[in-house]
Amino acid sequence: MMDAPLLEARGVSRRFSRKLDYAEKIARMFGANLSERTVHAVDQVDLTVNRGEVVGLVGESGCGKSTLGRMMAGIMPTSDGEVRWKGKSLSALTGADKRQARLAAQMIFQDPMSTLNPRKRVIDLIGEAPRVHGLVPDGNVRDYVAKLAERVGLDPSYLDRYPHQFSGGQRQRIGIARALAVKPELIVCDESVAALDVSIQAQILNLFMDLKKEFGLTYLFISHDLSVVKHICDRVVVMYLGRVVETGTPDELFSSPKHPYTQALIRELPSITDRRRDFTPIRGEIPSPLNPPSGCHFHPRCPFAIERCQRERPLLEPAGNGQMSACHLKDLLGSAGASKLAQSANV
Amino acid sequence: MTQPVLDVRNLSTHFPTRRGVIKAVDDVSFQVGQREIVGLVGESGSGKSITGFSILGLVDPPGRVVSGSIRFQGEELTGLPQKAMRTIRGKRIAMIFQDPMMTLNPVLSVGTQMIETVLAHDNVSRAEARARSRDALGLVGIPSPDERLDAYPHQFSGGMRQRVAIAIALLHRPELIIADEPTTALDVTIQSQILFEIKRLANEFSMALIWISHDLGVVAALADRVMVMYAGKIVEAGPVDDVLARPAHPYTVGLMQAIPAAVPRGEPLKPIPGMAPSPLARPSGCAFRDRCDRATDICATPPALDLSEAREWRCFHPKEWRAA
Amino acid sequence: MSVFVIRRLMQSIAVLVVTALIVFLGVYAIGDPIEMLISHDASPAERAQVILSLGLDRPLWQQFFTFCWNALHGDLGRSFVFNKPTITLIFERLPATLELTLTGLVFALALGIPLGLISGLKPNSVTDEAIMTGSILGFSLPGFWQGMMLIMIFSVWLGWLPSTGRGEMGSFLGIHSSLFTLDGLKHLILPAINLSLFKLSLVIRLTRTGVRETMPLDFVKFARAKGISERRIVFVHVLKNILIPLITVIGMELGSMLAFAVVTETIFAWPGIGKLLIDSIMRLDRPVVVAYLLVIVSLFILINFAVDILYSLIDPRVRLGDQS
Amino acid sequence: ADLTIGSSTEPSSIDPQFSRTGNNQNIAMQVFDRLLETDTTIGIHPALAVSWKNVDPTTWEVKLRDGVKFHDGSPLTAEDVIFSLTRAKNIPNSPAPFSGNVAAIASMKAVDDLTIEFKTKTPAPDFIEQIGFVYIVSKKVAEKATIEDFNSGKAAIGTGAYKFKSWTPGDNISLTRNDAFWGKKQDFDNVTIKFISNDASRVAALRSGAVDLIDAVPPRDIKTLTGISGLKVFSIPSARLIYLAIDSARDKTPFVTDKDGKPLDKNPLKDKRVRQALSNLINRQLIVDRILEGSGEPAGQLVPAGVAGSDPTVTAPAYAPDAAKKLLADAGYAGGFGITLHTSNDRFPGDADIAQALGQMFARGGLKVNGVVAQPYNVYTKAASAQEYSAFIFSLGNSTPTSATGLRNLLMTVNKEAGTGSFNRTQYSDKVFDDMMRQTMAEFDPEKRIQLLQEATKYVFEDTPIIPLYWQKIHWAGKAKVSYEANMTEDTSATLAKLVK
Amino acid sequence: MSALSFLSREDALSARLLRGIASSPKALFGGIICLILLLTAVLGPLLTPQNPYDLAVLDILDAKLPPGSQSMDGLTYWLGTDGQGRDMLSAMIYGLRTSLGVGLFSGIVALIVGTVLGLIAAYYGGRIDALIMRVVDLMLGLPTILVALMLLALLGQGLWKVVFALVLVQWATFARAVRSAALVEKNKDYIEAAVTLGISTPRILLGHLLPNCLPPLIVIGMLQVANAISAEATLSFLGIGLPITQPSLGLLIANGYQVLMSGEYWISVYPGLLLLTLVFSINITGDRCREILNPRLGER
Ligand SMILES: Nc1ncnc2c1ncn2[C@@H]1O[C@H](COP(=O)(O)OP(=O)(O)OP(=O)(O)O)[C@@H](O)[C@H]1O
Ligand SMILES: Nc1ncnc2c1ncn2[C@@H]1O[C@H](COP(=O)(O)OP(=O)(O)OP(=O)(O)O)[C@@H](O)[C@H]1O
Ligand SMILES: [Mg+2]
Ligand SMILES: [Mg+2]
Repeated sequence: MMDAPLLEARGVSRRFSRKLDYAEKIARMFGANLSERTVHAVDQVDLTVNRGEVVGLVGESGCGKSTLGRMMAGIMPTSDGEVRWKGKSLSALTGADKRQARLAAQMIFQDPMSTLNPRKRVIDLIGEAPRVHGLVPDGNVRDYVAKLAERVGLDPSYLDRYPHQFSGGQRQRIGIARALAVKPELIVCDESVAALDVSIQAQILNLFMDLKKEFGLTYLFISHDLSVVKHICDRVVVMYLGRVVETGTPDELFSSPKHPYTQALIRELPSITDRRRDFTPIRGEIPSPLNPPSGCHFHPRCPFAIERCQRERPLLEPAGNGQMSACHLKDLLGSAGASKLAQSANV
Repeated sequence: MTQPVLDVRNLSTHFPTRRGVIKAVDDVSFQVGQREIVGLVGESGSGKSITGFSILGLVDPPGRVVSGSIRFQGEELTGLPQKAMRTIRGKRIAMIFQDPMMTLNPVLSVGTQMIETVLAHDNVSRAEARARSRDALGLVGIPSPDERLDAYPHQFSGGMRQRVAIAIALLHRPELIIADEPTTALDVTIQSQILFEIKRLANEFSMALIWISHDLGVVAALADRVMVMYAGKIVEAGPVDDVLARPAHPYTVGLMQAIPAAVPRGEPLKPIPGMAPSPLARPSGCAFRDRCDRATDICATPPALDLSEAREWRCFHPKEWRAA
Repeated sequence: MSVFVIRRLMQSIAVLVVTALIVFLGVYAIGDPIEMLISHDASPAERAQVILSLGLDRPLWQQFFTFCWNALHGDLGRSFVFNKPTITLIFERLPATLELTLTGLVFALALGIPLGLISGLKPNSVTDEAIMTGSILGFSLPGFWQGMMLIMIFSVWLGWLPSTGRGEMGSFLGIHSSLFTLDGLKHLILPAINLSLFKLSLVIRLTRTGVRETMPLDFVKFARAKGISERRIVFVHVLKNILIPLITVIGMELGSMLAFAVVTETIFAWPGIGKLLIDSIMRLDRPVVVAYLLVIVSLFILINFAVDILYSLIDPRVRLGDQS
Repeated sequence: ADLTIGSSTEPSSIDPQFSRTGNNQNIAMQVFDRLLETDTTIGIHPALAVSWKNVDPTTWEVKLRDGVKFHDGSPLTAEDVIFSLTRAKNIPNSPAPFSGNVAAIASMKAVDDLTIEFKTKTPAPDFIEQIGFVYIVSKKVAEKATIEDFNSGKAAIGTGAYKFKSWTPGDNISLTRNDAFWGKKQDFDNVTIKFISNDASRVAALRSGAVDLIDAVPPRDIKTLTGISGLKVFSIPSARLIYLAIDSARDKTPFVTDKDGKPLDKNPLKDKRVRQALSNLINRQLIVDRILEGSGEPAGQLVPAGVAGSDPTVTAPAYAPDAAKKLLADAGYAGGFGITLHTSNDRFPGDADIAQALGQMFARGGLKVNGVVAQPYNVYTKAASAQEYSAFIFSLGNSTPTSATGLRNLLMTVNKEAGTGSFNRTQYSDKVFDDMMRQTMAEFDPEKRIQLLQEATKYVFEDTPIIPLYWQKIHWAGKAKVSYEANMTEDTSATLAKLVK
Repeated sequence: MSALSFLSREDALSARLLRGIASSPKALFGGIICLILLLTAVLGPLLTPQNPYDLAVLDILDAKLPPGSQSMDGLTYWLGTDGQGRDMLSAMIYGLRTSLGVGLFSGIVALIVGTVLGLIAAYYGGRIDALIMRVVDLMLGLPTILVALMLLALLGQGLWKVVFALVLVQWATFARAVRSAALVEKNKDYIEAAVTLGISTPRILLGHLLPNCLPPLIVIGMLQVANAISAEATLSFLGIGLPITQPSLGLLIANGYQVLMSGEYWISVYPGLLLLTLVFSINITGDRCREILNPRLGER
């Protein structure tokens, strides 16, 4: 199975539903208009992450990025579909294999403060997991942690401090060292730099890149910041309301986005080279995942929506240049035409 | 040059704490001209918000404005009694806050919160106040504003709430709006909607605008002039094109180079070395000294504000700069 | 809403059944009611007759099921001591307790909220320290001792206020209450103070904490930025937010005040149900104890229900029926 | 003039036949009458009955008072009395019915409007005392009345000195004078009885002037109240005996140990000498003086002098620690033994304190007092009746004219059928004493009966079946403008109060 | 927020509390009084002139002597004697021992029981949670007196039974507090991070969740100790508390309360003042701790 991708999601869905409790069931018996409310956080997503790749996952708040990330990291079960680790379904793994797979995929979170237990010292924060998993002998934990700390740019003399005694950037480094401590192969970064100032953000991003080289790490990089994703990712996946709407390499995706949503995202991204510009926002709000629009989720906000968009869910299909896009318009106009149409309609 | 809307001189706002005085704003001077949009950028904790609050006299105790003058349309605001200040707040200077989820009182309807603002300043009937509120909501692009007046904040999305806040700010057609990172908490597409509206309205009502942000991109897109803050001081200011094209202060340079777009894809980024000093233990002289690759011994003395025509900076070793 | 009602109803029934069971067993465990009831020179024949007529000869589970069955038909049994339906007995005395607790509550609120506001708005001032120290004192004084001291001082030494009983009753709008006569009011004062002192402290602290937690919130600052008067900010914006936790706690406390008025009623000979309970426990009048607790628990439930509704009126974010 | 009484108890019902307990009697005796009434020392006097005659051992003839009217104006007749005595047996759910008082009746017949002939099942010498304490209600009114009718006042129609006006449960009862009363005219137009169960509150109410008269004044307040000008105290030694019950009947007893706290295989209390020793270790006068502030009378038998059956030769055992030590040594307990005392703490004034004082005295006498446990009466009485204790404090109030009932209930062998020993919580049993008592109870001649009672008393207390401690002195206190007849029956009633001119 | 975070220092909890207490004169005063009282209680038997529990040394001849009186054997009763001839000063020091002991012990046991149940409820949720919380509601609804009385009937009177009764009425408060704290903490990322790192559930519960729920518990614990002391006093007042031969402060007050108006004020007033001082100083200190630990108020 050498050619199986490191991590793969196949038709993965995740629904959060609130079951009716007895009282609501009784009320429904009496005719109250109640039904189970289901959030389709992730809806039939296919995603492949190859060894050594940095895959970026972008999309607006609540579109399901974190949920997908969690499922990929194996800490949240899927509702449908399966996640495969080196070709094997995660749910089929047991015992040592399962632990192995779990440790091999680590996660780094957004808010560096809340991911660190405030009552633990750095040495324990980083050292606990390798110790309990027997990755290092008890006596060597300090050395091991010190080495890791040094690697992520923390002064090893700080090991006995508590998280609050560090700055935001340093905390994020602790989080990274903690993840590295269990020798993962893949790291899911969930908005890991969003809370940081640009300069610190740059430091951490550099660290990610260095670590990738050094340890051959693979990243699933979740962010809403397109410029960051563009910079460090080998491949970008754009999500909208639980679905993947477009994928492609950054170069292609950013130069010729195929999906109208991606186009809007890229167009509206502020940039310092683009001064006192005019904004041409997409209208409308992001719909609620509780009752998403029919057909293409984006159709109510899409400037080009046609009748079919309301009815039929567009599938993710190749759109040339190795890009994939889920939009009906490319069928009608051809992939190149769609983006041209999009550009002309907005100018 | 006509009289500026706002003329801040040598403003210092300090927070005395148990561990020492935090000089959140330290000898800051700037002006905002009529109809001018001024961007205020800087990293977290540099004093941007406190500058904004100082202008409105809303610094939380124990903080207070310790010195300097704030002249608004020629009128001195520091030392103004609360009562007089109140007639200016909301009426002539309005403010929009960062977090749209927190700025509206969750237990009062949007209408109540708007109407009270009208009534606080103008002696009009409730019906009239309501009509004005409704119009303001319409202005910021909220559909069916009449019904929405009776809704409560939690029934709005983040973007909508921020629009409500903007509508409230616009109720009295203020001469100056201070916007404190109003789009930071919002998604890109929503941010762009808000930026669009603000720009349109500022133009329409000939308002001056101070736009606080840590995102150079947003400021670039919106502002006429930009001011860069570092450790409580404005370290560089000037027309936006100018500053962004040819930054003079090493901090501004560092800030611009640190963003991913500044280097080719896949290349290492160029962060500013070191970290911002703790507000309690700032080095004497230039606060950026420790992180600056140009620093020399002279930097241990406070640099003066260097004024070169429209540009100004506080640095002994500005990056070479030639007037355009 | 209907879901809410159904859920509450089911929970209430469960709680009531469990309460009844526990109390049944508990009172059974305490002692033998016969010992308490019969006269000291009763003959064995009389004793047997009484046991039979009260149904105490049957096994406990049978007594319990009979009780439940009757309770389903709205009959909570007859008092051993009074041979009256327990319900009548309880409802005869409930008004006195309600009067006392409500007066106590009003007193606690009318004094507690302003004091809490004063404290919270000027934290760490001398007034605040004084109020807070006083409120801790209110927490620390055991109720019975406090009641005794009140009687000592105000009735015995100063002779200002009566110390026992309920006083003359007046009637107004068909309600009989000692609130409507001067004599009645005089009788009410001391017990009401005794009962409310603890709650007063609680209200003060809740209000103060509420103020202190609410004042720094963004929406307060935003309201200031709108130019709203400080009065309106405190009494509308802040107070309405504080009311939310206050109402929850008050709801709970009203219930417990009702249940725990025992000590006050004992000391002040107030003819309420608290006294009835302690007497009934002492006399092992099991039907009364069981019925009392069922009534109190029902009252708890009703109060909670009312609180939830009030809550949803004040806090628009709360939707009844939603779980947590 | 009006009178406000602060009473420690509240009736459970206005129906005078509902319960025989003191709290109910207090109200009943003001609104209703009985065939007999008692004086302050429980002597009996004619009330609604003016005379009675023992025709033969099982037949009695009773003459009623003429001209007595119920509050509704109708006259009292033999029918009312017969109705009342019949009714007394059948009060639904009555916790303390008068059924015992009428148990002896075989039949009743109205000879004329004011004469009744009774037949008893067996010869009953104290028959008239038994039926004499049952309250008489109006047949017309009570026949269909429920307890609620009484409580609301609808059926509270008696012949008594006061008319029932209203009852606010938990708070007060108010009465007005019955101007058509057959007896002495009362001083008060209106009477309000407020229920103030807490001792201190009741005293405070009097001191603050809220009430004119209070009952059950705690002994500790007597000194203070006497010292306050404008207040008066009315006291009487009651017939309520406080005693230490001793588990003397069983071979093993739970709360007696050896000196190290280990269980003993023999019950020392079975030995009469040990019981006497315990009795001798108690300084009764000291307890009375120090704990009761003088509100007691050291006791050596069931009833005090003045109550029929009291034997003047049986005196309170002296405080004699040396004698006690000798007795203990004789019994083989020279080194003492361990004992735990039990008591209630809410039944009568000072109950818990007395137990502690006994503990002190026993400890000084060389016993090891393992503990003094005080509990609320409801908990305590159940355990005491279940024989869970070894030495425990109880009280017994005698409300009948002689000590016979008390002795029967307290010291005769427990026998359900015979109705003896119903309060004999230690299962004390003495054949000779039982025989003596049976003989007494069958005696018709009052003189003879009393003599027999005295003999039985002397006999039984020789054996120290219980350790009598003292008779409670009871107190009322009032404002100077009222006077009160302190009485042994512990009754609080407006009929006993007078206005001081 | 990150700019301000250096202010919300979270050093070792104890250091923060100590610093917080020391910075408020009122709390410092309360704390010192607490300490003195605690020491007095611990050293009690060494300080008292008399063993008030030993019936053999008491004499009712010495009963109700006013403060300053001399006993028969030359002892001076500085605070007078009670109705049994007990030296009030000794009785109060012993009573303090008992009251504090009962309060502390029942508080700690209730804390442990409540914490375990609260954690379980929060972590497992669902039915277990619902069940535990209903019991909690019920416990909080039942009058303390009734619970105590029932227990007393079942178990008999005694120190441990009172402690047990107090635990029974207190644990629910802790359970509720732990649960709500744990529900908040449970959703924080560090728990998820621990899960990602493959750390076992018990370890997460005890090693990660619990320590972070502790601060509010400590405060509640402190205030509950004060409450328990008051509650015990009230139980004693109602006659269902401790054995009368080993009076706690509450029992001393209750005994003396009956003679309060007869002039023998010292029997009730002195223990009352001591109880008040004790509860007050605990409350005042606990209150300050609450203020320090309330993250939304922060330090002054
Ligand atoms: N535990 C949960 N229970 C119920 N709904 C959930 C849960 N977790 C997530 N959701 C819902 O699923 C949707 C996707 O959430 P998710 O956190 O994956 O979004 P996201 O893209 O990461 O957003 P953000 O950028 O704000 O982090 C949201 O609507 C969210 O409300
Ligand atoms: N209430 C306060 N007490 C003490 N110091 C404060 C307080 N509020 C702000 N400061 C300090 O003032 C300085 C400036 O804060 P300010 O909020 O203006 O920063 P900012 O530039 O707006 O940062 P951000 O981008 O994070 O909003 C900071 O160092 C902060 O620590
Ligand atoms: Mg997310
Ligand atoms: Mg800010």
